[in-house]
Amino acid sequence: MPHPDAISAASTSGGALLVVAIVLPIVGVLLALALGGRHAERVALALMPTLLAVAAAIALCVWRTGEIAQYVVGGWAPPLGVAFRADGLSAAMALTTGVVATAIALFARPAFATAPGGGETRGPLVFWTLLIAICGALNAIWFGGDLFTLYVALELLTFGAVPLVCLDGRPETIAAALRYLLFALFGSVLYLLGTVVLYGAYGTLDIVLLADRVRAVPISWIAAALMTAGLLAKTALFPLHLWLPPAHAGAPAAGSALLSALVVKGSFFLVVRLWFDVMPGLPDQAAAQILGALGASAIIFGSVLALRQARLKLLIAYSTVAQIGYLFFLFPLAPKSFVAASGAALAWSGVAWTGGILQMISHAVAKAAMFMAAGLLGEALGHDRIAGFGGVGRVLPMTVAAFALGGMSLMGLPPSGGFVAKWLLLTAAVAEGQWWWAVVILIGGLLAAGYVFRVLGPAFARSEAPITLRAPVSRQREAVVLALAVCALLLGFLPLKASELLEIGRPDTAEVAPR
Amino acid sequence: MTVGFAFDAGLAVLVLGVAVWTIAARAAFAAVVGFVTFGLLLALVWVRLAAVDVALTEAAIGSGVTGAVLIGAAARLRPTEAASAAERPGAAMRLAAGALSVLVALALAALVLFPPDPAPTLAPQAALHLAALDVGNPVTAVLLAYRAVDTLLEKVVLLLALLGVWSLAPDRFWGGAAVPAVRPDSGGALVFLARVLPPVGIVVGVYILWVGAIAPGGAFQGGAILAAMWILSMMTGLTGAPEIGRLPLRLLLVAGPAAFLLVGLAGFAVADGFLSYPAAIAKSLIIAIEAALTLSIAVILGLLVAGPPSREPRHRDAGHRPAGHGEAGR
Amino acid sequence: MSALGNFAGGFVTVVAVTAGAFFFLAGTAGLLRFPDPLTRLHALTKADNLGLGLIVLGLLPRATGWLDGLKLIAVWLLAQLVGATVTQIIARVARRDGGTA
Amino acid sequence: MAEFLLIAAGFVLAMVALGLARVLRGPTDADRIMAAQLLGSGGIAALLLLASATGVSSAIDVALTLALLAAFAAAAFVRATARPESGDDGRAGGQ
Amino acid sequence: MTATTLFGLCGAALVGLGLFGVVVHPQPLRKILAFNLLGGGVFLLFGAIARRGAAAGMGADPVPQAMVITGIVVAFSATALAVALVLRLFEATGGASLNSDPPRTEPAAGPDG
Repeated sequence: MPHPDAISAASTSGGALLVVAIVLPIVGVLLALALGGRHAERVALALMPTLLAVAAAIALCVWRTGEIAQYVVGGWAPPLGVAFRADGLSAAMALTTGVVATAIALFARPAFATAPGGGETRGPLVFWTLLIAICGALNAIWFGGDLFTLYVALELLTFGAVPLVCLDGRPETIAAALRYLLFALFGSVLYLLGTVVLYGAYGTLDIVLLADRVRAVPISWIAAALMTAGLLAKTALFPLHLWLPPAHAGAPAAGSALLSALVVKGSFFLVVRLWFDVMPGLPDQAAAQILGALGASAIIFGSVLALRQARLKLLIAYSTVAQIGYLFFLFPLAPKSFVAASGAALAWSGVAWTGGILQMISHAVAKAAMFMAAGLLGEALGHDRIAGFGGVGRVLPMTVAAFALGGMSLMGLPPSGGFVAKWLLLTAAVAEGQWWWAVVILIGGLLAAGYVFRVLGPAFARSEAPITLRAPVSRQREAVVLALAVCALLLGFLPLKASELLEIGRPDTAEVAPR
Repeated sequence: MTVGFAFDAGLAVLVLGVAVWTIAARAAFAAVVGFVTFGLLLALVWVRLAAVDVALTEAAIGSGVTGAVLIGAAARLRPTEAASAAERPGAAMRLAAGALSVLVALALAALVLFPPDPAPTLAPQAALHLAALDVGNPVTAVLLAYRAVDTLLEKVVLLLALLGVWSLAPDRFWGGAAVPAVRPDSGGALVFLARVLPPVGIVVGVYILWVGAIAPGGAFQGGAILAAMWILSMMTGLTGAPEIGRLPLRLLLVAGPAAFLLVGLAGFAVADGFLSYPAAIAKSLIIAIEAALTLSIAVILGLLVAGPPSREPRHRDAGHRPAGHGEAGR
Repeated sequence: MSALGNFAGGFVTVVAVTAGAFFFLAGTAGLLRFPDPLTRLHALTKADNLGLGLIVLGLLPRATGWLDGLKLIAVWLLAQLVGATVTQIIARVARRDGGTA
Repeated sequence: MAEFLLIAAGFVLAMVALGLARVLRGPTDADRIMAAQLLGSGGIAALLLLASATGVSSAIDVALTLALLAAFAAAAFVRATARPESGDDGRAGGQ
Repeated sequence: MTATTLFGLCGAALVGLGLFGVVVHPQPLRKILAFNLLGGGVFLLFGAIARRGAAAGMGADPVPQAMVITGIVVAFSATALAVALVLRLFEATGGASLNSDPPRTEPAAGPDG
């Protein structure tokens, strides 16, 4: 983010939209809890498209002005008060949240319906309320301009996500939820510790003010290390990934989609904020290489484990572990050269930046589609054993097609969004002379192809025994899933111009003096 | 070495000793009791650090309500201890964990020993605007004005935690009440205490809330005390836990955050935007919000301790919201 | 307050607080020396409550206002009430468990 | 006078520490739960002495809170260790 | 050394202690206890920072104090939820171990309540 002088202490014209994006879900949670019953579903269904519209308005506002939108809460300027800010990255993430959450809400409707006239039941009330809460927490994370506000938002996200894991009440999922909670709490307490250290050193937690004050001294390093470690535990980066597969696979399909597509991105987003916005002045070559190496290990281990799963949902969950790995190539490939003096380096790191963020977005969309497709398959067949999927593609072509389109993005096949993302990362790796990341990207793509085709191969094969569906599959839900999967594909067709949104709010070379 | 420093050193050693006990004790129950005393001692430390607001919070929550939750859990989980003792990680793992912990502690200790000079502080800025808010307690000003949005989000965290606890109930109990696992005894000293203490506690809780505008205290501390009284009453069976499906209960739960939000949104119309208060009535607004919050906090904390519903709702067709479908019951 | 009153107040404080501290000493000695939970409990609560009472008494002259004085007394009364109850509860548990570990 | 009160506070705290070292070790849970009671009186006394010594009168409110909640640990303890009720259903624990 | 430094060091030691307990203890309840100690250490460090920031007639910087209060509330919420999960796990399985087999996604992986 720019130099503090460049940003005044006042709210910008579109700033109030940020308040709307954060407050609306809070209103929604209160309404859903207070009114209960069917109202929770109604509130959620009305809210998701509204949030999408608000996000679009914010993105438009940021795009038009080409500058960060800011809202100073209560008129108390930082460092005493708190500001919300939207740069291009936040706007893009809010848009993604809006699209994915709307699709999830439409998909979840039949599964979490409350019978008209019937009483309030557990599953629906909890699901809809938490869906709203997670959207609110994510928006607070995308737009939060203060590290402590972000801590509370992170906790909000955790408390929204954990009960989703064990919504079905089986002992395994309760154990998974507990493990998830313990990891997440551990992560947030480390994050908080780093925040405390930063306050003790610089007397503010406002991101823009900190960016100006942070010096490359041990205290900054300790804070950065603590916060990064905490956030990695929450993001489930290898080797802190153990909690993720059982948690994401145990939740009901709509919940899995929410967790895998959006919730893990919240903490990853904060890692990006931390290194690129809070501490742009910290030379980070070594740290970036470590993060990249962990990401590479995640890609290999996650993909290999995904290949070995017998259950579809676990396969998808392990693929999340792998796909998270790609995100961390952002750090070695879009390093401080973003801020470095040489123009050439700037161009290439811009490429890596766009690639990394696009990977975050396209994985969110594709993974949500895949988990929901898996949910439909599971409901239709009564099981989710991959071995029993023979010929299902002929019975449920739309669902399997959605899974395939999502899979294309994971593999990085053109013309999907995942292809563009991985291609950009690959290009940046080669250009930066860090060819080893390029090798991992290629291997990861092959492995992803392996596990996706493990599912698609039998699904599209001619099966000997006729497939009997245990339950009919609603066309509407299939359409929602397919539409989302097509979105994942269309991300690959986004004009290059659109990627300029992602760079709004990035510091430009002229402004950043080497420290 | 002054007397004050000697006292502080003794206190610090005691706190650390109790903490070591909490980690090292063999039985979980012993560890939990150690933790409760840790909370009580921490309240003393906060007074020594001139943070009486925090001391009040720690005394009410850290030792009181958390203690109730943990002690109950430790007693119930006693049968599982032997089994999990076998899962202790190996020596290498313990050594690695120890090394990591020492490293982190040393790094933090270095930061403490070589702090930046001058110490960064926002106290002058916080003091600057106190007059405009007409609030005498700067911590309340931070919580309800300067950083009000954090407090608002934190209240939603509390609500979600409660929803999370409720979500653990079996389907058939949804809308019902949490029944204590044991039969309340009618006579006994505890019941006597549960009759006598709440009136006193309510007075103290309301006093803490009210005094929060000018001196240490406030919504959370007051609410926690009220909650403690309610919990005591529920523990002894004098009052039953409420059914979670009832509309009045739900309204109570959201009343505080809703009032906060409404005042905050009204700021768009009558003041400087979201969560800003018109100067003339800032103090009254803050006290009003705190009063509403206190009520909601008390209810939320009480229900958090009570746990998930464990009984079917009794009024299936009466009441605002018939809940549950009974075929899975009994 | 007159100088004499000040002096008298200070005197009361020193005497009462010292006496109170002594009772805490006695309570702890009992705790360390008595053989079974019930007697330990008895020694502890009796002595400590008396000690707290004396300390409150000693601090009363130093209270800065009537409200503070009132609160001091309230603290002592509450501690008495709670202490008595807790003693009874613990004693019941100790008897029920028969002192076995 | 402030020094005298601080010394007294330190002395009481030392007594509490000694007592804690004894009761936490048990052997019975009844012993252990006495730790809470120990701080319920000694901790409060130390806090009051501290408040008076340093002139922080609001610390009395902390003592008041501690005194109110001192019974909590013991209450939770007896509730949790009491004999479990048979059956989870049917008992009308009215409001 | 001042009292503030002393309590700051105490906080640092508590963080180390809590960290160790969280990693080493197999029982979820003990992990929760250790997590609370860890949190207490973090808050104490913050308290020491606040005390150093005493200015403008205030005994300590109020901003960290407010954050610690918020933090204590969040930590309590976390403890309550975690304890509820442990107790539910105990009710369901008779144990409280985290080392269960990876969940078998039973037939009907669909979202059923």
